[in-house]
Amino acid sequence: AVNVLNSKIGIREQKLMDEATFDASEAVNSRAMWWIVIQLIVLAVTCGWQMKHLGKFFVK
Amino acid sequence: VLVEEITDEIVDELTYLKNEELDTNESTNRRVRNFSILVIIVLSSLGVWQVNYLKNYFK
Amino acid sequence: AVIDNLNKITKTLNYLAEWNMSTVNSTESRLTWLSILIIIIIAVISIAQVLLIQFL
Amino acid sequence: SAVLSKLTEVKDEQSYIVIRETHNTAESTNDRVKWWSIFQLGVVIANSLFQIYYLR
Repeated sequence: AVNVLNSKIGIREQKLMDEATFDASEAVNSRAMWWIVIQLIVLAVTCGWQMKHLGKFFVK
Repeated sequence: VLVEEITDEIVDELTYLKNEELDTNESTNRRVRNFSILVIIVLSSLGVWQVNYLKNYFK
Repeated sequence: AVIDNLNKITKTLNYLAEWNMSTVNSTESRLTWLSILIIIIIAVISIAQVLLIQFL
Repeated sequence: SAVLSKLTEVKDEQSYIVIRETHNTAESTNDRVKWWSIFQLGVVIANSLFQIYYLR
């Protein structure tokens, strides 16, 4: 009545521990880089726009 | 000749696994916030400084 | 011999409440929203700068 | 037949959990956030200095 132990170990909770979703980490990992790259692109674009616009403005 | 030793080993392994205490995540979380705030502050102050500097320069 | 270690294992497994996940999710949403915020700020600042200089 | 020893599978699974716990990902994210943010700050500062230089 080892049987009790058997049912206890049937812990085998481990299968639930489906860690796979915790994908989240990898998503954050790649996004951490991409968001900053996007920010820098936006920065470069606005910088270019500013210069061009001001140049035109001064000429006008 | 009742597994007991194996379960002992599992317990040891789990204790090792627990030492999870993977601080790293929280530090990342804080860093994202702090750096973003820093970037915003730097952006704003640089923006103000640029305009001021240009004004003085033109004058 | 009758191992009943198993209780310890069960407790530790239950403790290993990983549900870390919410920190990571929060990091992700922070990353997204703060980045969008920064992009908006970049745009606003640059437009404001141009307008200010034109005004000068 | 009851004598459990087969299930005590748990140990194997445990060792796989240790291997997966690669989840290096967290540290890499942490480092990325740090270095990319520093890089971003550098670019932001360089950008505004360049603007001034360009206009002058």
